[in-house]
Amino acid sequence: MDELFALASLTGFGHVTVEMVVMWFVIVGLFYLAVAKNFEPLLLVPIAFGALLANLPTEGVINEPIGEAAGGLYYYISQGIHLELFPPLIFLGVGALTDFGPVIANPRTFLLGAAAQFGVFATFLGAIVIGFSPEQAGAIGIIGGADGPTSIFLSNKLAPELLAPIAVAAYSYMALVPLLQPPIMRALTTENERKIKMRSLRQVSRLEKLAFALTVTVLVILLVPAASALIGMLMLGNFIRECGVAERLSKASQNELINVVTIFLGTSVGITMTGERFLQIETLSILALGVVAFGISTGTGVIMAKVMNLFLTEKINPLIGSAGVSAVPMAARVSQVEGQRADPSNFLLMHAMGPNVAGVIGTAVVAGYFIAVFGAG
Amino acid sequence: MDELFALASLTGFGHVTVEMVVMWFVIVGLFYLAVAKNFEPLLLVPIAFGALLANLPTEGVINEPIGEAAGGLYYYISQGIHLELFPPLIFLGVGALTDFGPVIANPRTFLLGAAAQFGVFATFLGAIVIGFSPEQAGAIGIIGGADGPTSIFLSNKLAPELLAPIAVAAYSYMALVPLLQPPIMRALTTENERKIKMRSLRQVSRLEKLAFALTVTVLVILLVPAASALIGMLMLGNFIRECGVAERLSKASQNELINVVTIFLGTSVGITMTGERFLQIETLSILALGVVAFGISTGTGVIMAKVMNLFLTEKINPLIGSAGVSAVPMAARVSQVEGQRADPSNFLLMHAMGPNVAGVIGTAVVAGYFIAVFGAG
Amino acid sequence: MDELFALASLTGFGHVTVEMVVMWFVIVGLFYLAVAKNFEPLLLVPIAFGALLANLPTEGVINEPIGEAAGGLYYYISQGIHLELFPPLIFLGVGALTDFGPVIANPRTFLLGAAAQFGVFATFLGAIVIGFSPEQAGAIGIIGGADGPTSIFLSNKLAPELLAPIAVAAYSYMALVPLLQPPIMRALTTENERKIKMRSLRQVSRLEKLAFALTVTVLVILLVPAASALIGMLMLGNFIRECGVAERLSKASQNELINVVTIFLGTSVGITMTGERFLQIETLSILALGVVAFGISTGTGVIMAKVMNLFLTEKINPLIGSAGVSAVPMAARVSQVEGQRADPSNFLLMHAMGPNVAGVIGTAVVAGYFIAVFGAG
Amino acid sequence: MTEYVVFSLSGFGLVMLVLSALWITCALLGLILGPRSKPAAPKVASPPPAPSPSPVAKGVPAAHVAAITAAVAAVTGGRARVVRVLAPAHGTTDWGQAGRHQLMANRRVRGGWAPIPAVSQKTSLISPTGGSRSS
Amino acid sequence: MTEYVVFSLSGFGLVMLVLSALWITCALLGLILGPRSKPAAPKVASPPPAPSPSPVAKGVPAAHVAAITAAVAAVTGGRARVVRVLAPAHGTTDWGQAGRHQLMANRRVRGGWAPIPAVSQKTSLISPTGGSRSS
Amino acid sequence: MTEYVVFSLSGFGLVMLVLSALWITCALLGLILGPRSKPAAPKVASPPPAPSPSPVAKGVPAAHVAAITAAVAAVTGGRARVVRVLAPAHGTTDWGQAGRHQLMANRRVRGGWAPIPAVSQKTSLISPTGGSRSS
Ligand code: NA
Ligand code: NA
Ligand code: NA
Repeated sequence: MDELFALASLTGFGHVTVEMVVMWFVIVGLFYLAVAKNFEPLLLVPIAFGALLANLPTEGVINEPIGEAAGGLYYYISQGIHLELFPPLIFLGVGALTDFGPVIANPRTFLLGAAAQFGVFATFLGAIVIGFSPEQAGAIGIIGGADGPTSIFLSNKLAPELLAPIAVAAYSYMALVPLLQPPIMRALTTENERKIKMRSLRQVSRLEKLAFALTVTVLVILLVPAASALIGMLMLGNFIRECGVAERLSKASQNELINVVTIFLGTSVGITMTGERFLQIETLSILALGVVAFGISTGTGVIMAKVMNLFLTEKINPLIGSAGVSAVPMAARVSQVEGQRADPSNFLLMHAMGPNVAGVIGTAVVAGYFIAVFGAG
Repeated sequence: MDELFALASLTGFGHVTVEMVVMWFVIVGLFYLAVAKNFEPLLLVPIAFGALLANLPTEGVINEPIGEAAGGLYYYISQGIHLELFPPLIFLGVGALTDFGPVIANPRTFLLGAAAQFGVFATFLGAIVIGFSPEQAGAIGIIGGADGPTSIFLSNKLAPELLAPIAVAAYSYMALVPLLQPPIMRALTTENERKIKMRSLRQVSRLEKLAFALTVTVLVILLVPAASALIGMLMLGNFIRECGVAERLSKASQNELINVVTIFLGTSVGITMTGERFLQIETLSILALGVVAFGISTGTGVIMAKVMNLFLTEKINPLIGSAGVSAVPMAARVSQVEGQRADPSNFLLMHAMGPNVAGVIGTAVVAGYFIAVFGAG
Repeated sequence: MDELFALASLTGFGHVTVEMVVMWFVIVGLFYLAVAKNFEPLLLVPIAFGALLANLPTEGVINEPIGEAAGGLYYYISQGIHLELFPPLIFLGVGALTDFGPVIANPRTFLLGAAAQFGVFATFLGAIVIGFSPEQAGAIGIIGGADGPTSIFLSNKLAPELLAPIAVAAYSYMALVPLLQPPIMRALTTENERKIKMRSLRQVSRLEKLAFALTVTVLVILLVPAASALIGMLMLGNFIRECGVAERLSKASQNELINVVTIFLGTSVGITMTGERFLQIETLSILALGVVAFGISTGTGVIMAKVMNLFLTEKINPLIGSAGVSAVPMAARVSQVEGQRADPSNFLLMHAMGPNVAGVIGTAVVAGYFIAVFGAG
Repeated sequence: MTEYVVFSLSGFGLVMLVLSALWITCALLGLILGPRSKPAAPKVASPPPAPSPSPVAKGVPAAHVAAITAAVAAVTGGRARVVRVLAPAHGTTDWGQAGRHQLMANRRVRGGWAPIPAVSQKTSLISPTGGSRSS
Repeated sequence: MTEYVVFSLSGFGLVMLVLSALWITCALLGLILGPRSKPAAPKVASPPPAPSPSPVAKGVPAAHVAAITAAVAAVTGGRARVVRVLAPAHGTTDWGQAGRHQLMANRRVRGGWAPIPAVSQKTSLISPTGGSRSS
Repeated sequence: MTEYVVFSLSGFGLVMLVLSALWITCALLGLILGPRSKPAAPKVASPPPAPSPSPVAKGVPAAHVAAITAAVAAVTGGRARVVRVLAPAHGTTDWGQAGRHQLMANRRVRGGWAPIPAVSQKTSLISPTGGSRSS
């Protein structure tokens, strides 16, 4: 009988909490979104699985090392988040996967990528009003930039206690772009504006692309030094991609490196999603603020295109403005779909890729600004 | 002359010991088994090469860091064993490589995978009798589970001084499965039993496989929390594999990650194989106990199938019981071969994969049990 | 106005130095050599990009950790150089990519690979005369071995302050081999010597290749223990390659592992190329000494072949002597081209691969010698 | 010593318990998520993928056709069609086949919540005759 | 609260400033390094890669031909020639195409300082008829 | 200064010694493990892989055929056969060839203790003519 009791005490049932059980349902929901609804599964599957491990009475997975005894596996792996290694490494891969040609061919679209950051600041203010600290408000606002690695990077730096809900919001809403954006885009544009055709993009030479990668590196680091790690790695990856003489390294960045780091990043984020942390009223606020941020960013992108049309002779179809929130390449596809809805002969995809990739740079700049102001304090 | 003497003193000849020279022959034997006999070469080649480095008067390979000076390469790499990182990472890849369909389609075979763990405990008792400490006895017994990463994981935790002989025994005997198992299987079964045909397995849907991965994670962690790291990573890899929406991550787990970690794991194990440690009477005891463990596990798997047949209307061919020792997929192939020897029209392979993959889970559970009891003490 | 001023103070313009601007031109030069001239782009592109980051007022890229705050990305990545992990890992990949068949088939060419190390010592003496410390002189001399990872390994150990110029010199001159070597080769040989035809190499069995890998490991580690890490990993990679039963590991070494490490190694080297360090008269000395080292090594390789011809009945074409400087496989190709220039029906490529791969071992031996003498002191 | 025997029996009991729990759960999962009706007649086992005697693909197992088709589809984005794969109709041992099937199982691409669809042999045939396709 | 509004406006101004700077720099880069003359007539946008109605490659987009050719070239070292890729001339949504184009853009191999050369359709044709090639 | 000269000469001597030791060991290895008899006539060197003038494979070096065959074999598990690889019979510089040979050497799959078997050209031919195969 004693033996049986001893056996039972070895099991983990005694450590199951109500929060854990509630989280199991949340996690099943995440898996459903990821697998059945195809919501950014590359990130949400590892995040949800990490969350499952966080909400079970595990041993040897999360615990810190004590004296000579080794810590849990994720104590070590999640150092890649705490030491801010994974997001820049992901950006190395993203750079190697991204063709900046569209924004080089039509650099006016940089303004659209910039305008779409307005939602970040609006949401920052909203979060301040609700009662979040400025650091937390910045990390929440950045969700509107629709850039997962940047959100994780910033939130680890400014508000690590909110890492999980911010990451979940960032990736979920990126997946929701095809639902969230179209109503806003249609509300802010006229039928005629949506029918504007843009002339096809010129070819961009390799030399231009290389010069672009170096220019962005130099300019952004000079103007916003705190964005160095993200922009530096993004452009390193892009230079390796475009130089054409380092195919081996380009492939390694685009595949092995980004894939392995994605598994570790996702599960490390998920592992922070314990019930006590996640089942807070704050999480709901963050999810709500995230939607607002997305919506405002979408709107200001469209509006900026309309404002620019007041001055430009060669008009921009304002539908590509919404692509400035990044969420590459989904937001650009939404622009394409909405454009074809207005005029089936209109092809906006490549034009929308301009603000789309510009938005990645824009969000990194905003993150740098927040870090510069709040990171030191 | 002084110069010449100085030169000679720089060489390593002065540090060659008798143990080293003896080990060279052992190592040549390991290379022969790995390369010419194809004994688990993916592990035995790195292990043997690591052992070679361990038995040469190297500098800058194994030494610890002193003050500012860096340690040797394998001082750092073998942290992946000491900190218990490599075995769970290997399990991530194993999970991504394993199809649990056969055991889901015929879950009765879980019992065979469980029964085949009996050898572990029998050997544990044998090792205690011989005079090993309980921790050592547990690490030795687990060889009978025929699961390399689990053996390394457990032995690093309970008896790191026995890591090398245990790993060598585990991998060598896994390779010897086609020689060790058939006599036992034939001795314990009748001709008629060996001719039992089993009806073909039903198809298993993706949803079932995903539910299975989550269920195993939850149940095993709840029941045996100390098995969390192994089972968690195994099922993370399997979920990534089966979800079908994260092909990139699945491939990364199945290839890059597991291959690179295998090189590091193998050489790190080998590097512990110094002459002083390995050339002990204990090593012979371990090798002997390992064979016993394998034999008993094979036998109890077969016997369990026969016991189950007393109660089941739809009989199980007891030849698949031996596959419960894991050694995926070799043990299952042995079942297939023995089945065809009795009746050439009998195809047991997929049926034997059931206990085979169940045995992986079973051995991880046993490891968790040993850790729970001895790991803390 | 205050706000504007505050904003401006956040930018990095205030931290731009004259040295940085000068370095930008150096860096553009490196990019030009790498991308347009195809000078070892796999290394020079990452080095140059790392140098760009080193010469911009970055934040969060290079800085050390302070208290709880994480260090910059490259603080962590460049530990792979400081802890001497990257060069041996590169050698693991190099070993998996190298076929030592030519030197096994014609082992006399080992002497050519040895002779070509003379330039290392000559340059060592020259550097001493100029005023470098013995440690620095050794690290500079090794440039003549034309072996990038070995140069980085040695210079990190003996003269980390010279790491960047030595790495740049090593990789640039390796790329310059087709320009630097031919004049020397022609000056030291007669038309008749260049027309010598060599009989085709015998086939080398797998068993011989495996025995070779083990023999080199044992012999070199016994004779020069300080070369253990480099030679050990080189031969581990080669054994994995040649054993034919570990294809997975061989591919992982040849691709994922070496590619990812190359990105990190290159950028980590570049990150040390700050203006203050690189814009020194020393750098010019190193570049000059590097050319001298290359030249002498080329010459002594050729001369050794001529000396050997005095004793051999089966003559060696002295044009393959220059391939002893390694720079695999460029130096061997130069031998081939020069051979065909003398006699279009002469095919020296495979013969030249002998001294070429022997030179890799030779340079590692020299590095071990320097470490043994100066590393401890 | 007795304590170690008790410990061992407890441990073995635990393993039996845990894996029995998995058995029961799996059985329940199968009832809920598995195929609606149990397969009617208990068919006796036959070689797993059972290369059906298709008139055209003689000598080329369907699974291989599937693999080749998948490879081509991956490159062409699903547009091109494999029309011919020629192979001598010799046999190999089941060993090799089992190994390869297992390997290919790891490579298979999936979609939707449905079970893995068997690759339709009709959409990706490989005819041994040159001119038949255009007819 | 005012300070946060000022802070936000400053931040948004900074982003506009930085990305405007990039706009200007890119425009300058385009003037210096871009194509010499601006494209003459402002052509209205058409589907990006515009699979021109080539007589032979019907149903097989040029980009796919390019991909297959590149794959073959990678294996054969540029010596062998793809002579035929057969594909049904059905349509897919532009969604899929965009995704695949993007994927293939990541794989493209480049050479020289020139812009990426369009793969010549003439050197790598894919005729839907069996016998035509030898004629 | 003298000490550095001595040091350098010692070092160079060490390198010569170590690599001479490797020479001797290799020579011994070759005697023990190498081919039984020394090659009879000292044949003068010819281009390494010597694409023999096979009647059918004109323009397609055997090594390329081997590579393609290996690729197909990897996909099909050894069952399918490459019957045709078409290539223009133009020449390239030896530079490119050497590079590619080297690359392919890294990819080659091996088996058994025997030396790498030359790929039989008969089992994997590549005829430059379109219609000949079906005849
Ligand atoms: Na963005
Ligand atoms: Na087992
Ligand atoms: Na060298």
